[in-house]
Amino acid sequence: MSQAAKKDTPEQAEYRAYCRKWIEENRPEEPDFRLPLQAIEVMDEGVKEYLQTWQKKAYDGGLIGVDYPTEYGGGGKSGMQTIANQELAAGDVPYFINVIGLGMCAPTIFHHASEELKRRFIPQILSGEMIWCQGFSEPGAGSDLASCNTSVVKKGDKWIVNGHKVWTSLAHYAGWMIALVRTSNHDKYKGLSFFVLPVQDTKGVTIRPLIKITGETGFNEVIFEDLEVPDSYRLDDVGKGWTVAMTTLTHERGAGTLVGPNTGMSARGATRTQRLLELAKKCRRNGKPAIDDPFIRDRIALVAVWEEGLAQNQRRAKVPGLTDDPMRIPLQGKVSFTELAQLAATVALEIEGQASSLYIADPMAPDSGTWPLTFLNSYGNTIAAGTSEVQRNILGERVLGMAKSK
Amino acid sequence: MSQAAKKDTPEQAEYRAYCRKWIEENRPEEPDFRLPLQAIEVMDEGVKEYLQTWQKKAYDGGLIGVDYPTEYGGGGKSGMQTIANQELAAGDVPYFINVIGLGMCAPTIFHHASEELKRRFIPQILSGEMIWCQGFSEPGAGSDLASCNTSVVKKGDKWIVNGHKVWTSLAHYAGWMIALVRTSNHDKYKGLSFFVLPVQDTKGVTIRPLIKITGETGFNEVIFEDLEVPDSYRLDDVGKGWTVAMTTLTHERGAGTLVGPNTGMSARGATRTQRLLELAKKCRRNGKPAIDDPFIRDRIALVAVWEEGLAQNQRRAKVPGLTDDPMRIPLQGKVSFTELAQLAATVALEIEGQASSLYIADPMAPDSGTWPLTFLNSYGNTIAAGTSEVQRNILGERVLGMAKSK
Amino acid sequence: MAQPKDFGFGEDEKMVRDSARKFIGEHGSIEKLRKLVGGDPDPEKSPESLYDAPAWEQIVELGWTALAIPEEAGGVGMNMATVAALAEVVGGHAFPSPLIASLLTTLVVREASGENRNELLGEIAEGKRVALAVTGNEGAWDIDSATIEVAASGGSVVLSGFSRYVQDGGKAELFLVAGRSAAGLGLYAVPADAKGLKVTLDQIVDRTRDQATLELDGVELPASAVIAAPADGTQVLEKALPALLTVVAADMVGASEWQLQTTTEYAKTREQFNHPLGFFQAVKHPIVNMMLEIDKAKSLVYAAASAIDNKPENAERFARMAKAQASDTAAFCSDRSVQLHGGIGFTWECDVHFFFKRNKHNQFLFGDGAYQRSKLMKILAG
Amino acid sequence: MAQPKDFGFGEDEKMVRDSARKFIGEHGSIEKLRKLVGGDPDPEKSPESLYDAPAWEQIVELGWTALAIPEEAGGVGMNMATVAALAEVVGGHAFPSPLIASLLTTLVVREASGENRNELLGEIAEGKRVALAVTGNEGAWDIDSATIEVAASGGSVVLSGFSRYVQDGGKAELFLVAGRSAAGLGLYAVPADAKGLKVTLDQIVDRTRDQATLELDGVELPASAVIAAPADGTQVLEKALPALLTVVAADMVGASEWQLQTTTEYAKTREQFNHPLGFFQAVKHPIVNMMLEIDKAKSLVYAAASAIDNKPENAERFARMAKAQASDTAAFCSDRSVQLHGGIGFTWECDVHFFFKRNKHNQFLFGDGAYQRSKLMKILAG
Repeated sequence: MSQAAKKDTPEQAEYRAYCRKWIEENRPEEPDFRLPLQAIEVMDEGVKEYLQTWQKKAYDGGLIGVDYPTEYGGGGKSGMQTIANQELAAGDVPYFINVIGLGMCAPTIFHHASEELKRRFIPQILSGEMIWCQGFSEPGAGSDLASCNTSVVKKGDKWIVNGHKVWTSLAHYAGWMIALVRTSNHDKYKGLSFFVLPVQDTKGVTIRPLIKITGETGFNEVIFEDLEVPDSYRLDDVGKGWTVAMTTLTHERGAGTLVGPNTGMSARGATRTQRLLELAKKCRRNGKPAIDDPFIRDRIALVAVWEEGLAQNQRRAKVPGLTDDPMRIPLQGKVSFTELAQLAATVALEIEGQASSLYIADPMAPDSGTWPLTFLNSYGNTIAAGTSEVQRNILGERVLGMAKSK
Repeated sequence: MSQAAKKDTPEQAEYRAYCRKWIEENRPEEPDFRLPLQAIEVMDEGVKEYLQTWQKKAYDGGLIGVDYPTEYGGGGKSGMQTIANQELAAGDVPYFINVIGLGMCAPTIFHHASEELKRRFIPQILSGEMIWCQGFSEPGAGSDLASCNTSVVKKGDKWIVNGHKVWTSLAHYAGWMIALVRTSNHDKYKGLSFFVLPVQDTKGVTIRPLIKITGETGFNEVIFEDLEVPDSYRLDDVGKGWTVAMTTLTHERGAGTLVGPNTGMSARGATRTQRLLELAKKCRRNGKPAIDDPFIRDRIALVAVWEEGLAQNQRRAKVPGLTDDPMRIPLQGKVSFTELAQLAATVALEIEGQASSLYIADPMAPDSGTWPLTFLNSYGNTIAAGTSEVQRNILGERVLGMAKSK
Repeated sequence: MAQPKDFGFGEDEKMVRDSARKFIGEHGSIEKLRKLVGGDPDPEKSPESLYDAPAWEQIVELGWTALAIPEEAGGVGMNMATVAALAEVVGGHAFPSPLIASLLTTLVVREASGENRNELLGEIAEGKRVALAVTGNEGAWDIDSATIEVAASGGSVVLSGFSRYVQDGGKAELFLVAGRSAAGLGLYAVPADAKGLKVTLDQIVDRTRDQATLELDGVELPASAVIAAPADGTQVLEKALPALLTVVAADMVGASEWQLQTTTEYAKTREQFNHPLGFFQAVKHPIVNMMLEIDKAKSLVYAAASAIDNKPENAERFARMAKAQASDTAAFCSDRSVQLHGGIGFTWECDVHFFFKRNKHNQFLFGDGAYQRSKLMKILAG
Repeated sequence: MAQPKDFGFGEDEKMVRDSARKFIGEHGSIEKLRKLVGGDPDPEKSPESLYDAPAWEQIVELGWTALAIPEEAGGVGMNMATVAALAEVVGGHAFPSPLIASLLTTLVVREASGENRNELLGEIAEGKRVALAVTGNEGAWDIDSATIEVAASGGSVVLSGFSRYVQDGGKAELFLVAGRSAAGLGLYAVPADAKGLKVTLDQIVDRTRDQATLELDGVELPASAVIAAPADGTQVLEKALPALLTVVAADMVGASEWQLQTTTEYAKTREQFNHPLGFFQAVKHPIVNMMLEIDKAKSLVYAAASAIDNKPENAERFARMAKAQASDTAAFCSDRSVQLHGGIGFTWECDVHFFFKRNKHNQFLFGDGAYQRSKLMKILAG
């Protein structure tokens, strides 16, 4: 019995057993293609459908949206999503594609939308039938989200949307977007409002893929030109956009009140340390096995210590006696894990040496050239969703209480 | 013939030959005590007298103050101090004790003091007969010098000084101080003025040694309580203190119009790399010669590359074709050299391993325990005279033109 | 055996830790520390061993010296998480005391199986001040580096040679000495007043402890002094090593956390350029980095503690990681704590130097980060 | 011979450099680079070798291919500082061209003494596109790592095996190939269209160059193809090595300076939180650190160049230092140039990725920082 299971109430134990049995019986067949590492990297229609089918099945099986009330298509069993998540992780099943919808849109809608919107949108997000995206960043509003400038102007009983959102993951599949917008220029924060906006095949909306430094696509820019939407698409009051956005970001950081299903990085696979050890055993550095090179050994050991330190952080975060401030470890997660991934990829290139020049289509590339790709992509993660610099501000200000830097 | 000598004018060549001969004939006898690394570390009366005698001799010989006009006790030979400096460095002679006076006080007085003060003070500074100190820093004014709060208030035709200066090198031997002070609270910068103040055995002045983290003394705090001084001790106009201070700091950074004699670190001795190599050859790390340890080898090589890089920077700074911005390398000097020294001391402790615990009075300590001492003292240099953080602001703003951070 | 999710740090363990925080918070306050070891700063003065003897007696009464001793040997038998927590509190106050030396010695003795083990543990529990003398002439970090020679002489043994870098040896009434004979390493209880033993205090940078060199010139001991028989000593020391590393790492975690909190506090209160220092990212971000490093080190310390108790096959791996991370953390936090305090941080009157020096000392004790990583790689990659 | 204080970089050398700045500034502008190699970003597409052929012809006319060739072999005989300066300009524009490969090959050939050396140098001077094929199957960095086997066959030689990581091999009309026979390493001129030679373009990350793998299946060459006789090859390559390292280091210095200037410019213009980015020390200070690293690297590059010309006994030492520092500088500047550009820096449309990838490539070419430091220590400490 797992440690978590030991503390189950009878109701939780029953649900856990149900989940486990359901997963055993409904595990999707192994795909004949390689799944991308994360949902937001899905670019192929076939992959998308495979994942969408899987999500719908898991939703119908009662493993998604368990904490949401039944009137919004949820399971109505508060506190149970965590159980389902543990079993999904243990079951080594694929992730769900509607990652932005589940993690950010549904909680935001639940906390701030009208009854009508909640009944309309939450079920389709949970089931994955409609994919959602999030529109916060703009060319002029990166780390400084509140300088958002997408203008929404009242015209009769409609609102007219004009603006430019960027880094919009999954917009190429999304039907709807949650959007932080500007309804007034008089105040930076109080001039912000929050809407749900239709983005699929919609007049006034152009979606264009952005190309990453890797050469891959994977996110988009979304341009609004005189898009008309009704007032009913607004969340919370005019001028309350920043407050709503804080709900979204809190859930993005995993610190919200509603637990999303496991949709992030797959828990499966080897640790980074193991992968580097394997790589160093098969690569040669200056003609000798890289694993025998003292410099490489020190670097791999550094990754090993860091990686294990973060894993043990997660363990310690749940021990109140060893964490004087409950937010201290959780708020470190983003910067720590993304920078670890970047270091590990850096070390991988050092192991490969000259061979790190070889990209993914080169037959001689070690590990099929995925390390240079991983290295390049690692910057997406140290930049997106609050750069490492912004994360350090947050930690210095919220955890340590130092003066705001901006 | 040295490279520098090759470009001498006949007048310079003649003076150079004079210097060389003078040094040969007047080199001070080797002392029977160990000279501290820098003048500001001199704490012993005997050492002080030895150095003061040497400075007076060199002054009388015409090797100090060469660029200053004869009416202020100088040599009246503009541009010649550089020649004397080169020969002093090549001659491997001791430094001059009046380092603050020569490097900061004399140029400041020359540029901003009354004719009377110039005639009175510059000769005694150049000859070293009177040791001078500098009073800028205060407990509340470290990096932010302009928040200086030592109050100087007019009372009849006198000024009354009250305040607290800290980190005052050589104050324990000094007769006079150049001081940045506050004459008005209405404006941060325009409220500053500049004075010369008597500090030796003077009513209203208390000098107390400050103890460093090494346990050594070496600088002081100077407390003024109702010290009365005449208006003639003022430099430049009331409210022009910041302008005067800039002259001082420019000369401190070696970028001023008046070249001081060679008074800083002695140029003699082995490079840091050589000293680390020697140390690693004689120390054992985990029972094996440290010089065979791959980690230690990498670290020493890192110091070697850095040290040579800075040495070659100095060479390149004089080649206009290879330096698009003439201030770029000189302004890096402070942060680069102090951080190199800190790294080298860090590596020395790594070489010593467990033996780095042993301090200067332990007979078993490698290199007589000087490395832990050097390591601790290295922070004095990354903090004093503009912390490394302030230096990076200066470089980012003055060289690269980025926005001011304060 | 599965490792407990909470590292074995439950309510009982927390109670001990909290009582340590309270007691050492009071008897090891910064004011007391300053008074005790901050006196004459002259770096050329003779070394001294300074600690609060009455506080030590109370510590014995509180039972901390019995904490790591198994119940069957008359101790309290608390787990390794408790020992680590205690060491963390000691480090967090840079508390000069025989306690760490007592814990380190206990952790070795309890791995021995000789008939005299329990008696010695009993003496330690009752407050005998002990220190570990296992390091040889060259200060090598490998735990079996002792260079003292042992000869048999009738029913007794005779020890000769040097033992160096004996932590808090100046406080000890008895040393656990590793000595080498043809049969291998053995461990011997050597009273501080043994004939032929000369204890010299090293002059060290860190004032919050002492360090001694032992010279044994034919020290003759009865058979009862043998704690681990020749040939058993290496195994005993190797078995104890993860716990030794964990204790020293925990001490550094505590001291580094002190550096973090103190530097943060300074950054909140000290103003320059019309802002508190912490407004400036050149101050704020390095302080955040201190926190990131400390948390990894702390988690690894408790992971190591938990492995020692519950999964010994992982103990060395986690303990190497903990000591590697804690050593680098200690070096980084020490560096930034002085630098970010600016001028005041460079003075003797500012307390940061006590923790700076304690951390620099512990960084190298039993091996620094690079050494631990090289040993770790032998486990991970062979 | 004393080293010149100005690294040998006087008025003549400056003139060449300035004309390179002008020419490459025009023909290698960022707009042209974007157009030339920024086209289809698909990472799975087949590799191509892309460069501006008309510009190359002009470069030959400008005499840059004769620059490093001694006068007695019909070249211009400029010093190494000029070559370094040229490479720095090329790197500063990430300029795709056969020029670097031509210079690297020249620097090797000119150290040879065989009777065919001058003829080959003459062809290079006249614009024959050449590339250096000295790296063996395993991509080892030691300069004598070639694995191609050479057999004598009557008056001719026969070469078989692989040569990997041939820089800009896709542009070459002729390869200088290192091959091994019982007598040792020799150097051979192998025409790109030789029978039995197969040139395959590697698919590489860096788009501003190409890289090829040569497969030689019994390539038969006349005696005139021997540039360095067996047994001479190693010495020739070792003598040339400091110059090779210096050229690659100079390329990185140029590219890193581009990263510095471009990131600085972005930090001045991009505003967030009502301030230009450069107001924030989390942006400003890393940019300053880029500058500090670049300046050391640049100074070491010219020190190495000067040593090669004037004090050969110091050449390897300075060149190892230059390549070590430049490799680490390139890695650091690449890292910060993307991170500090934020989201835009992560896109294909932003030019930083060209320089990022070129620098990452050069970082490992002929050995990265750690490798160079290990070789340096053999010089410094044995």
